[in-house]
Amino acid sequence: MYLILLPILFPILAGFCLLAYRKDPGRKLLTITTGICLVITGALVVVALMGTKQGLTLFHLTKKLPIYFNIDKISVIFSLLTVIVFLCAGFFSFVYMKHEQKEKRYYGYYLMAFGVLNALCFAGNLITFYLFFELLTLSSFPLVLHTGSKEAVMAGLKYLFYSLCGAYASLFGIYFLYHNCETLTFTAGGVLQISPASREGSFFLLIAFVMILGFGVKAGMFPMHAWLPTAHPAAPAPASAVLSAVIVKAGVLALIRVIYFIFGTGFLQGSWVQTAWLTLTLVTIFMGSMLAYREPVLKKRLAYSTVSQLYYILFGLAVMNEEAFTGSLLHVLAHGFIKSTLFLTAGAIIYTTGKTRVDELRGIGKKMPFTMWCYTIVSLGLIGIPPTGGFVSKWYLAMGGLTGDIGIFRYLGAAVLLVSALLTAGYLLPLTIQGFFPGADYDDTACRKQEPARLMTIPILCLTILSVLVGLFPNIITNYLTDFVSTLL
Amino acid sequence: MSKKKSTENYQKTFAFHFFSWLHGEKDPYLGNVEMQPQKEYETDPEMVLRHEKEHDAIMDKVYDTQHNVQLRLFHSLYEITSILFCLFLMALLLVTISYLPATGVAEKPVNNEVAARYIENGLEETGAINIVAGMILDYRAFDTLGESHVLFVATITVLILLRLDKNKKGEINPLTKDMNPNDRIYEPKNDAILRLVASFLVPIIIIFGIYIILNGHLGPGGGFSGGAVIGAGLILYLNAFGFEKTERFFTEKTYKWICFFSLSFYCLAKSYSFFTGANHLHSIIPNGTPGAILSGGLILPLNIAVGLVVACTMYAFYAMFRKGGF
Amino acid sequence: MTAFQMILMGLLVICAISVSFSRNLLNSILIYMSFSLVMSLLWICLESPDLAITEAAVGAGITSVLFFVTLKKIHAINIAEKAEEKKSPQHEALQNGGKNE
Amino acid sequence: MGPNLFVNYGEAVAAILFCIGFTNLLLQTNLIKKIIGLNIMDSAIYLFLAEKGYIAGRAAPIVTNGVTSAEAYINPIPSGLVLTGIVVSVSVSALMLSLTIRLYVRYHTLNLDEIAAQLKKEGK
Amino acid sequence: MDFICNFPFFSILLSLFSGTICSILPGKAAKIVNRVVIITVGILSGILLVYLLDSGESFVYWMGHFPAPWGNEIRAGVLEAGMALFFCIIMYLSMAGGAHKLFDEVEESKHNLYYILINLLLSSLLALVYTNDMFTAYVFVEINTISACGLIMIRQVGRTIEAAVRYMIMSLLGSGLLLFGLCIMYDLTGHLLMSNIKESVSLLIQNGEYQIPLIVSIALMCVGLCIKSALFPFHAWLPDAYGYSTVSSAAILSSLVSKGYIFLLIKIIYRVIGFDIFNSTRIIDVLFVFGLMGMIFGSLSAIKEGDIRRMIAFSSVAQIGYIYMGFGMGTQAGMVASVFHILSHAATKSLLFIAAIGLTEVSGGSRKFIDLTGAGYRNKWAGVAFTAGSLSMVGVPLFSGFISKLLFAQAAVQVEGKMLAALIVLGISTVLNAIYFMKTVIRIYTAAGDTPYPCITFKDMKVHAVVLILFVILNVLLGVSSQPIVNMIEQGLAMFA
Repeated sequence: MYLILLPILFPILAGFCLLAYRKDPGRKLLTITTGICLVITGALVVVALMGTKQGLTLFHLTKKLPIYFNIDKISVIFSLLTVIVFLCAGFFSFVYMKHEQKEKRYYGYYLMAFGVLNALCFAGNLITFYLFFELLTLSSFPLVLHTGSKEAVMAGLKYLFYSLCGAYASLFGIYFLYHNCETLTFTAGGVLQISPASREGSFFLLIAFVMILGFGVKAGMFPMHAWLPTAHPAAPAPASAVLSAVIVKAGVLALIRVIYFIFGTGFLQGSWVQTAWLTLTLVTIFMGSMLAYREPVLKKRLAYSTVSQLYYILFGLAVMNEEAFTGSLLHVLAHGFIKSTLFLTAGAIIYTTGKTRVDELRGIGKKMPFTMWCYTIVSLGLIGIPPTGGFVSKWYLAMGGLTGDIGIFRYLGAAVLLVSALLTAGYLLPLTIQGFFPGADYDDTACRKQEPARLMTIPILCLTILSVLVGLFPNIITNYLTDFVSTLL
Repeated sequence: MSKKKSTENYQKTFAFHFFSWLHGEKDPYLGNVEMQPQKEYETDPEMVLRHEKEHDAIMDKVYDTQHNVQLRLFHSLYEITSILFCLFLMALLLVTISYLPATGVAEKPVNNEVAARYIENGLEETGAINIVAGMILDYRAFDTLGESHVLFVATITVLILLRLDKNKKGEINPLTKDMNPNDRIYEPKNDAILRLVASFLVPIIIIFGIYIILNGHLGPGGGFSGGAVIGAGLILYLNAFGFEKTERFFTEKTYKWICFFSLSFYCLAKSYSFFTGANHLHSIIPNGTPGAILSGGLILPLNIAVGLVVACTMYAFYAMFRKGGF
Repeated sequence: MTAFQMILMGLLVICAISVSFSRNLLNSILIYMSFSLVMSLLWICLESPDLAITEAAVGAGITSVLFFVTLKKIHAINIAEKAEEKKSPQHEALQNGGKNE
Repeated sequence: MGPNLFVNYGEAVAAILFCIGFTNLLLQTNLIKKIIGLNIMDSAIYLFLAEKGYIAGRAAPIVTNGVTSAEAYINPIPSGLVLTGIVVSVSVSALMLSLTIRLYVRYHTLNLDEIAAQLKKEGK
Repeated sequence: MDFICNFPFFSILLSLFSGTICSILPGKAAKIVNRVVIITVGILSGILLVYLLDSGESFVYWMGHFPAPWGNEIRAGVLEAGMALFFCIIMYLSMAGGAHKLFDEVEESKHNLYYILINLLLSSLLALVYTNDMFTAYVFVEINTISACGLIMIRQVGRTIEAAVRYMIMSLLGSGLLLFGLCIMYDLTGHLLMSNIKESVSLLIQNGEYQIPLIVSIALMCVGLCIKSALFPFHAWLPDAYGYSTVSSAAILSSLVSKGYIFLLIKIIYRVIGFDIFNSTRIIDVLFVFGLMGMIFGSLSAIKEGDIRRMIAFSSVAQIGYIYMGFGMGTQAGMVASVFHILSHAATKSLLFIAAIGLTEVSGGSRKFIDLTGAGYRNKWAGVAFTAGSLSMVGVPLFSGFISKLLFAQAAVQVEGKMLAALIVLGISTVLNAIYFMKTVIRIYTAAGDTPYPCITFKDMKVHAVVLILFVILNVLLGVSSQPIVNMIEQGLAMFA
């Protein structure tokens, strides 16, 4: 029963020990220890997922607020994603971090963030979730300001304040829910027993909206997305990979938990909150793509892309029907794998060439063909060309949108998805094209192969393969989810 | 056959000392009476200049209301609000008072069974003729215990602020070195008139103080007022005869021990009384015959203790203020 | 008795007000001393001899002495004279407590 | 306005004195005057209390001739309270005066505003 | 009557008497006496608490041979005993934590005087907690004020003396108003004992007599205590007093002295006026508004502040605002939240002060933020403790601050008219807290490059580090197992009635 605590406590303690350890252990020992810790944690997560049958109440904060862990299918999907991305990015960083200072600190917080994310996936009620949501912000923000340059510190602060403000907005909602709900345990179908038509109900719609906005900050929702494009370029590449593949997904997870497990779709369906939320998501998708299209710095471009892609997921959540929800979860996986690959390739490019702007990277495909091939494959996936992961998820999303009971958004959603897919192609493919076809004036002879170290390429390869696999065999996941999703709605 | 002593020898004899003392020419302890004119308080002229300059600069800044609009606004706002607040408070209090029960009449809430019992049974229960003394030292003794500790803690803070201590090397702490240790050097010393008056008055004052203390349970007065009177007597004595005299019988050590013993006695005696009272035990202290000097249970000893503390404290305050020590 | 009490109370108020407006610190302390004396007379009128004795010994005695010593310590007696000489409005304002700065 | 304002003239004077003291404490910039204001304020409260205990035509609460009837004496409680209060106010004035001396020795002024300005200049 | 019932009396007398004893002892011996007294009183209060929880009833204790309303009385219930225990814990930890910096600028011959002040402060706090008599409360309020003033100015630099003067002036205004309120109350009811006043007051309310004086008297007492506990518009003395006194003094002042007054106010509300009567007046609305303003303005001033100790001091203003907001809600839940916040704030604020001294120590004694850069690396224990304290202040779960905010919010939700205002201000103030505390935490963990200041290891500061750890544990304990404490507070408040 206490098995569920292992993957949470082990990495946190390991990270803490690493931070508290006074002496410098030497690079080799450090990486080996961290690697072992990462692998053990991964194994522990799997063990916990297999071995846990029931929830665990650790202790009570107050009478109605236990710290409670439980595992359901959503937890499984998110924790698997977390494990894979964290392992791959971790191994990638063993090489990448060579040219950064203070590695010990980085790995320490990395492990802690890992543990906190596991806890977030396993959290069984809103207050536990909130606790680890705050801790996630605190443990991940040292990763952002790791380099310690002025931009990095400012970016870190920006991240911190956006996240904290968001969290407090949602805490505001939790106060009310705490008072009006019997329990805050995540229950499929929601725990709020109020009709949206009543006077209290209309107030709770407002609360729901505030909470969506609050948690949406972490997921980069449009008016509050500004921290993403500053935080990502400032952070080291593997950190941005986990940031955009997993940590922002914590915001998505939060919204899933709040909407589907606390308020219940019945409460929000057809209300003004849904409309507003849909509008916001569509605006964000479009804005994100446009901003990414105009952005010259590669990592920043990828960050804007994250903003836009996340809103595919949130669009699926906002539609509130089975197809769209399945599509969202698929897209969580697909985008997780793809975006981490993209950031890792960007990291590899920066690591070998030191260049950050897209227009400086002409002919990069000649120098680093393997990396660029992986980049191209996952780019295609993100654009949504079959048979990659992105295609299936977007298909589900579009289907969900078209069949959903959401009025005008039915068509608007599909249209925005299409336009945004085009824009995605527009901002991702130029690098491929310029990279492989630098043009006639490019001096082929001057370049030599500069593939990065094995420890960098293998994680990239793994993630690429996984992203393709998601596209090839989506049925495994959809079948796994079918029953569960129907209980939610 | 008597041999006439030489003038030098004569000046050494007892008779010479006696007669010269009798004629007021000489003080047996301190030598000739001297009147020093009171000097201006002298300071380092440079320092004065510097202080004045600084002061002027600050004044310019603080009161430069022409240029400092914010400051002016703040000041006027502060003044207006305070005046308004005080006027409001006054109006409020006056209105309140107009609704209060009338003064001077017997029928009002204050004159209830509590006051009646103090008067009717006070004599029997406390043994004190002065009902107020009985009340503050027996019925409501806990308040009074607190009160004497207020005085004690105030003395402690004054000691902290004003006592000039030397460290092991005999240097005065740099924090307090600005203080002028003894300002008596600029004053008339051995003022004959003052001394004469003091030597008459001081015993009377002190005896009066002792009377007030000892009579506290029989008539008006008590430890505090009597102690204050004795303190005033001591201060007069100090002023007349200077620290050299008082230091012979009253040093900081004396003060410390007197305070310690009196307060300890007070504390322990009252603790005994509280403890027996609360646990419904019989107290062994007799109340005595009302009206006799040895009556009133603990009131008389407590009055003496308080009187000692207060007298010493008042003197200590003065000594601290004057020269930062005893 | 009432008339006498009323006079005493009037005196109290006058003393209190004149303390606030007196220009010289020595004067204000003297006025405060008389305030205490009037107060102790008033205690007798109010049938509280204990208070009268205490107030006389403390308010008019010890407290005033402490005030005088303080004044001496801070050379305020001299300063007051100096301020008279200077007569600059700023310093005057300072001396009477910055009432009209 | 209630009916008793003029009957309670003693209390009214106490209230006025209290407010005068209060105003002095707030508005005087000179510390010595602030302290005097404080003492006036305290005395006002004691006056108020003593008025509460006073009953016209009765004697001070000292048993004379063995008469222990409640009708013979004024209320002793306020006197006791005031006695305690006076001690407190003496202690406080002594403390305030010694603080004044120290401040003057350090800053050569009794004006709190000036001291604040000097502190700002010291920048500590 | 059980022997244990003597314990409150023993605690008060022991600490009073030890103050007298310290006056003849040298500094070192006084220190030992002081520690022993605090521990003994703590143990006595702990035993008393267990006894009271067990018996479930409060008791009164005669101070003398006469029952109320003739004699003095003290009264002990669960809340009183709990508070006494808590005060002892905090005081002991604060004294131990600041011990190495205590006498930086104090002459050696005056060391014992400091312990006298501490002992008397403890006794006055205990008396304020246990008292059942209004005038006793006033006398001990004065002892509390004067000894607190002594604690402020013991360092004797210009700043502290000026701060002490300001503190005294404000405090004396407060005392004056309190005493005036008390006198009016005495005039209306003819009693000084809390229980008797309460009876008379409810009678007066029933008969509809003396309404205006009653309200004015309550208001005067409230304003007096608000001034003394530095509620927002009256907080001008606070930053200097807390910011420049020695660290133990600052910790004790912020966590205990102001809390003693607030506890007295709670006692007055429950035991003198009656909770329902108090809530039916408009005074709670005023308290509520000032509490809210304090929360915002305190935080804003803290953000502007460039000195770490003053920043923490300003944060106290905000936190006191929280407590008064809880009073202002006028519900049982709000009161519980306030009492819990007293505990949580006391634990956190003293932790912050003591951690801050550890940080400034390794920054050449400077308290400016700019010099504190990287101090968290140079003094790891203080850095971690400061971070923990900040997280508690910001309201991260698992720390005490979160629970008190949760309780406030929960209380606010139940009050119709004040809900939105309370919650919004709570939110804003939390964000502001986050801004300045996180700013500090980031500052102390920003790598400073090469600084001339040396690192400090555990060996150099054993006691300090242990105290910091204990404080953090106390904080987490309050945050994690809050339920029994909240139950205790509820039980204690129920005993008040």
